[in-house]
Amino acid sequence: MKVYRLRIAVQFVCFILLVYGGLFLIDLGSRLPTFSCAYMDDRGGGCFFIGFQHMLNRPLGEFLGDAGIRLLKAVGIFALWAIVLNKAWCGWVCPFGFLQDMMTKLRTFIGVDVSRFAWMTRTRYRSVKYILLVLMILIPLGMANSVFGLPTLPRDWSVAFCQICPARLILPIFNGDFSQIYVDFSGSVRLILTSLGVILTGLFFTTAFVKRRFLCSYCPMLAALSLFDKIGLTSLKKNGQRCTRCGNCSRACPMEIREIEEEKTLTNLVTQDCTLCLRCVEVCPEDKALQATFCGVPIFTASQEGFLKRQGLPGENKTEKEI
Amino acid sequence: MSYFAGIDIGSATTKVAVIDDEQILGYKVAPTGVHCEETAQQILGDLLKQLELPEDAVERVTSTGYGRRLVKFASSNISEISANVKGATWYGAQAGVTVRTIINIGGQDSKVIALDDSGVTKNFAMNDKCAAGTGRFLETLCRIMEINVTEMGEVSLESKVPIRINSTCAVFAESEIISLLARRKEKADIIAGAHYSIANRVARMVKRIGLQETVFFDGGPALNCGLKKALEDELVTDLYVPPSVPQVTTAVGAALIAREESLNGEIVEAETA
Amino acid sequence: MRLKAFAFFLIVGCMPVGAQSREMGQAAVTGDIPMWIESMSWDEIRAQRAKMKAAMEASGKREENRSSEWKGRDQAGSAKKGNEKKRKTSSYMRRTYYIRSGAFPMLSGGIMSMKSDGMGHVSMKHVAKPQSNDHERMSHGAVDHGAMSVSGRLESGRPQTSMNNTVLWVTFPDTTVKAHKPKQRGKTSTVSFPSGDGGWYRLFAYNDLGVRDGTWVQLMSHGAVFAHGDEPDERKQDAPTGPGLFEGRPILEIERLCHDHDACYRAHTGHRLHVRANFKGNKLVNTPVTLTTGQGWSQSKRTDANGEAVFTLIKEDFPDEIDTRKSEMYLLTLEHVVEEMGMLGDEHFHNQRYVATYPLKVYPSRLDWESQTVGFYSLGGVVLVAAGAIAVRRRRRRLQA
Amino acid sequence: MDAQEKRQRLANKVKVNLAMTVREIFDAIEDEPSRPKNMAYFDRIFKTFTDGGKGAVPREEGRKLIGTYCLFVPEEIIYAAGGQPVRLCAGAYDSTEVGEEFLPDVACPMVKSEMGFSALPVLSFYQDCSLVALPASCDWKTKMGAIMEEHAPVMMMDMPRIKESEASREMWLSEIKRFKREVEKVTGVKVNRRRLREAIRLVQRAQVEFDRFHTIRKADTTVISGRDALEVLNAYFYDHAESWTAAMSLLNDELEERVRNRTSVTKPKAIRLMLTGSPMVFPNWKIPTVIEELGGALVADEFCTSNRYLHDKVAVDEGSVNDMLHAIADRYLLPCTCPIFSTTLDRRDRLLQLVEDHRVEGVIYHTLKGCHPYDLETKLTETLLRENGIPMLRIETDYSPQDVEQLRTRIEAFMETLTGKRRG
Repeated sequence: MKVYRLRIAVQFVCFILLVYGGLFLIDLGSRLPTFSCAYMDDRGGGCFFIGFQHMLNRPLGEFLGDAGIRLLKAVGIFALWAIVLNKAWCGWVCPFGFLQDMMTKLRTFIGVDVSRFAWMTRTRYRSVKYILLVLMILIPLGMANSVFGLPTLPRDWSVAFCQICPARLILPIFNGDFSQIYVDFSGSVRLILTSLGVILTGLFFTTAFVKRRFLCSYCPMLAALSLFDKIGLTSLKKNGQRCTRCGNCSRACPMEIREIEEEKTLTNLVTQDCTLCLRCVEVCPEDKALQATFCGVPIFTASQEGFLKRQGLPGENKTEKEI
Repeated sequence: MSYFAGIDIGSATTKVAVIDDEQILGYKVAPTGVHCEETAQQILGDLLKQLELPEDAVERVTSTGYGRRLVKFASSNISEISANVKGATWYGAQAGVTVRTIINIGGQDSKVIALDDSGVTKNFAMNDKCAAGTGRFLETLCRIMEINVTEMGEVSLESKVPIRINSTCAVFAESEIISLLARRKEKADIIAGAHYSIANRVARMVKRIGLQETVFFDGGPALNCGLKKALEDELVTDLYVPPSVPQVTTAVGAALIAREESLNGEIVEAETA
Repeated sequence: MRLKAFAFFLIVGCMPVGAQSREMGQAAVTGDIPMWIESMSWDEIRAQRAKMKAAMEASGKREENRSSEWKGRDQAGSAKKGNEKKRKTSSYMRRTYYIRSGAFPMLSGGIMSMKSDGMGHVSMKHVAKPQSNDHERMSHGAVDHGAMSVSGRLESGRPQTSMNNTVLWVTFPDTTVKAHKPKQRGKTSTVSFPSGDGGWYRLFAYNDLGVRDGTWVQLMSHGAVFAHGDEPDERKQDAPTGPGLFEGRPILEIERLCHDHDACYRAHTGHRLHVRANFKGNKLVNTPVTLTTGQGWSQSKRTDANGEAVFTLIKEDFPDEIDTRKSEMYLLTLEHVVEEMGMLGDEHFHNQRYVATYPLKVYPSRLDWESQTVGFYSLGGVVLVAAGAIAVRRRRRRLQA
Repeated sequence: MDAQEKRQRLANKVKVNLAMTVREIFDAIEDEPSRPKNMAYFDRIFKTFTDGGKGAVPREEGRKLIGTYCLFVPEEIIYAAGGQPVRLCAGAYDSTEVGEEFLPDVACPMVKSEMGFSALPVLSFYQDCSLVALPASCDWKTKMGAIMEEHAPVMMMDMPRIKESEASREMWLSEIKRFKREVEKVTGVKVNRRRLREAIRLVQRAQVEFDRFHTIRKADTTVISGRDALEVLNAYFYDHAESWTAAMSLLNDELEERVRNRTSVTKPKAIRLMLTGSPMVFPNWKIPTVIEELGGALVADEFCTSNRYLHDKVAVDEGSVNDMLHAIADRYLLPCTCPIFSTTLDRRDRLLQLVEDHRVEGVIYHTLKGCHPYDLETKLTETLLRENGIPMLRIETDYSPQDVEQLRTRIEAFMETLTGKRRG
């Protein structure tokens, strides 16, 4: 079972669904825990964050009433999505992630080597996504409420995250809308935010040729989803005794997660950065050492012969392109 | 002109050698009987007859070997070690090599003797407890194989890959060899294997006292070229085997000692006079 | 600073539109005083809140500063426990709509300096049942409204227009239509209703001025506000009847036709404004529709055979300092006179005059403050720089190895 | 006689003794009943030891020989560079005493034996190596390189001792790259993407067969003796991966047939034993031989010369040369359970896994005299196994055949206790 092919197929379908779904009158609501950007005209469902930021832009008092209820409702829907698919949203659904994977395909096709972070760097920057998430919650609140008597944030801060989010610039392009690639001069805040967006977009195009899923490691959506890691129905299990710590998994992991290799005791391996792409399970040569489960039912298990099959065996006339 | 005789009474054979002031006149080898003194007497007699010498021509007789004390008529007796050394060094001198190590494999014992440059015994190792690694072992082997002792060497040289004989005891080795024969193994391989197992044991003795060139190999089995080769392999050196019958070296040595004694005796007399 | 300069250059780049605006002749609002719905400016709301808060603190009530303006009003009015309860249960986002009448533009008052409050936009859109996509699209930059309260107030210092007969029709997202008679409370009279569902709340103010020297004058204005949230699943198609309505729809209606949704959602200068005039369900042909800008420039057009008229939202001159939130109030006015005798109560009239207005908030064109050119250039720049950096780094590492 | 001749004669001595040892072993094997007939292929390789190991290592199209020690040297790279790897780890008693001339007596016999072979022209492929890659795994190996230099073109490879650290991994990766460059220099063939990929696949094919073999050994019926299992994998030292794979698949077919027919090489209900500890290399087979002579079933082993040799796999991820090198580096370093590494975790789990998979009843822990790394892990292993209810017998020995009898007694006693344990 060559999961990476299945995955690409699923990702492609989801991409079409989310980016062009609107054309087929598909609407999965606007609470999706994935970067299906709300700035796309023909999208089949909207990213949760934009609505989330708007909803938070209220005087605190109002959260005790309808506004609060509505917020809870929205978060509830989000949580429901998140619990069912868990991180698979990132690894299998997210259109932006799909684009990055495609860039990686292109890179490997050209034959550019992937480069990895030093361990310290990797761990140091892990917190970025959480910081972004917290900011995304605080900024709208700061717009509608004055904290410690400070003046409220100017309106330029509205949907601040969307302004820096590279998905806003890139995804609408697939709807033929390039207008999102702009710099806003109307105020210093807007100027900075939109320029950040442009810079990140530039990084998206360049880093794709040296790293896998570079931006995902800083994605607040990943952070938000990682709150449901342990209760998610889809999950990644590990049998420490069967693991030889051969390091194949952590090397193949697009997110450069080391726990999956180092852990011998922990069973649930959906770590904060995991996107459930199941690459690790694919490259695991030990029987039943790694296992992807849904509601506890194994759906994909590592095995020796499976590994060798995926490595293109048995077979003489295969080229290295296969892997 | 005075004559001297050396008698070496070994477990298997008795050797007698007669020399005069210069060289060896003759020697004789015969199996040791039950009454070794008579045998010795008789052999000596026969030898003198051969040499057309009168019965009493022999001035001094020195006996050596296991039965040396049983020879009443001997004027002196001496340990086979010294006798062996004496003989070996003499033969060495003849061939112009300085013997530093002597390997003597006898009928039921085997010894390794280390000499210094002046031919004086430094150290020696001896296996007289066990028949394995002695001529007797080879003889039993021949008996089982039904071949002649003298053929052994040539036969063994044909072997490509010898069969290792693990049993260190002659008796067990015997049964082992029989089983090997039963399994239709090449005789040559078996014999060669036996040679190597003997060589191995001897080599271990050599190692104990330390090997020095040149190595002098004598005793009956020295006639066996297969054993010689095995030893040379194990010791990683050439062996010097005296050209003439190598088992009499000890007897010759004894004779030489007899001569020396007589010379010394004369000197003594001269002094007293 | 340089960027500012660039921005200014861009503005200059857009000047032709401005120039065009100059060419338009000035035309006064003809006939009787119009009435229009207008959202209270955010500044005003803030000010009001502050005032209320101050008042409350003065009275020593520190707790429950949840929605101070209610507090304040209760002090003004009679603070009933019941009222308190009711209001606690559903926290209200107070939005105030003036139903103004008088000469447009008013040369005083908060119009010119009006700032949108970012809590949604007053705009009209003729979608009884917005499609999900539209719904989403409308949501840009908007935020839920707990509820709405509409207050009319009498403008002093202007030719008096009685607000006694004013009715505010609110069409809820589920298309139920409710009439609200403004309740008199102190100087202002307010109507409030919870807005649970998401979607468009269309306001239609109707004011029957009665017969004035033989003319039955009826003023009406349209407005709408979008509320976020989940749309109602079932819709009640009822055609209510009542003052100002004809078969559930305004008697005289300025219907805005939306081709470009974004423009409909947020009007920028340079956009086209496409309207249709309806009277009692039929299109009004060859009737003058007047667009008046906040600075008094106006342009009249007659509706064509389909009763439609197209305006180009001309550019007003904004200050050099570009402020995208600076918007102006434009007003569409439509008058219709029906030569028809009749009785209203005991008064005779020989013709009926309908004045409908369509207030419109116009923002400067995006082009004035967004630059895609710069966007693309800087994107390219970033890509090049980053790529170069990476290449250099790799090379160095390879040399090390 | 001059030194050269002396060397030659010494070599002859070792040759003869080695020949005798080999012959002894295979004479004994010949009389074994119910031995898989496909073992003949592997026997051939070892029988060549009787005359200087000629033809043990295939040398067609003049492949350059690259000698390797331990299991840290990536054969993929050698194959990719068109070389023929030959693993030089030795187990012959007959060459140890030669090695003693170079090394202290306390040195482990394996190192001595290797030293002897590389110092003397006994087995041809020790002399024919164009490059000898020697990882500085244990202390003996580390110093052996320096001592060996005059006899062989040695390339030392630095071994990290702590797998968990990033620095060691990078260091090891750079060592692998250095090795690649060295091999390329020797063979004159550049290791490119396609060749490397093919080489990896070549080894992986061998691993497919190894996995089959390993799975077969998990069966209830012991269809192949533990000694033969050692032999099979030992043959991979010298053989070309491709021909080995071919022979292996034949053997596997036969073995699977045997599993179906339940033709066992042991008596039914034989005690299932596992060997672990210091590596065993041909002809040092005394312990497995003794075990099986005593009717024990040797169902598994955990040796770097046998089970661990082919188990771990290279996972090609993106398929660029660097990526593959990285994968190779990881494969040879990280999963290795050699006790030279600081961690005992991996070996521990591996042992438990084997015990579980092969339903092992007792473990025999083999330590070579002077093999300190394995000696150091003895206590840990013993406690670990005791906690899991598996008795363990520790045997310290060397290559000399003298102590066979006393080993026999000890192992017999051990197996008797196991039978007792089985009864209850």
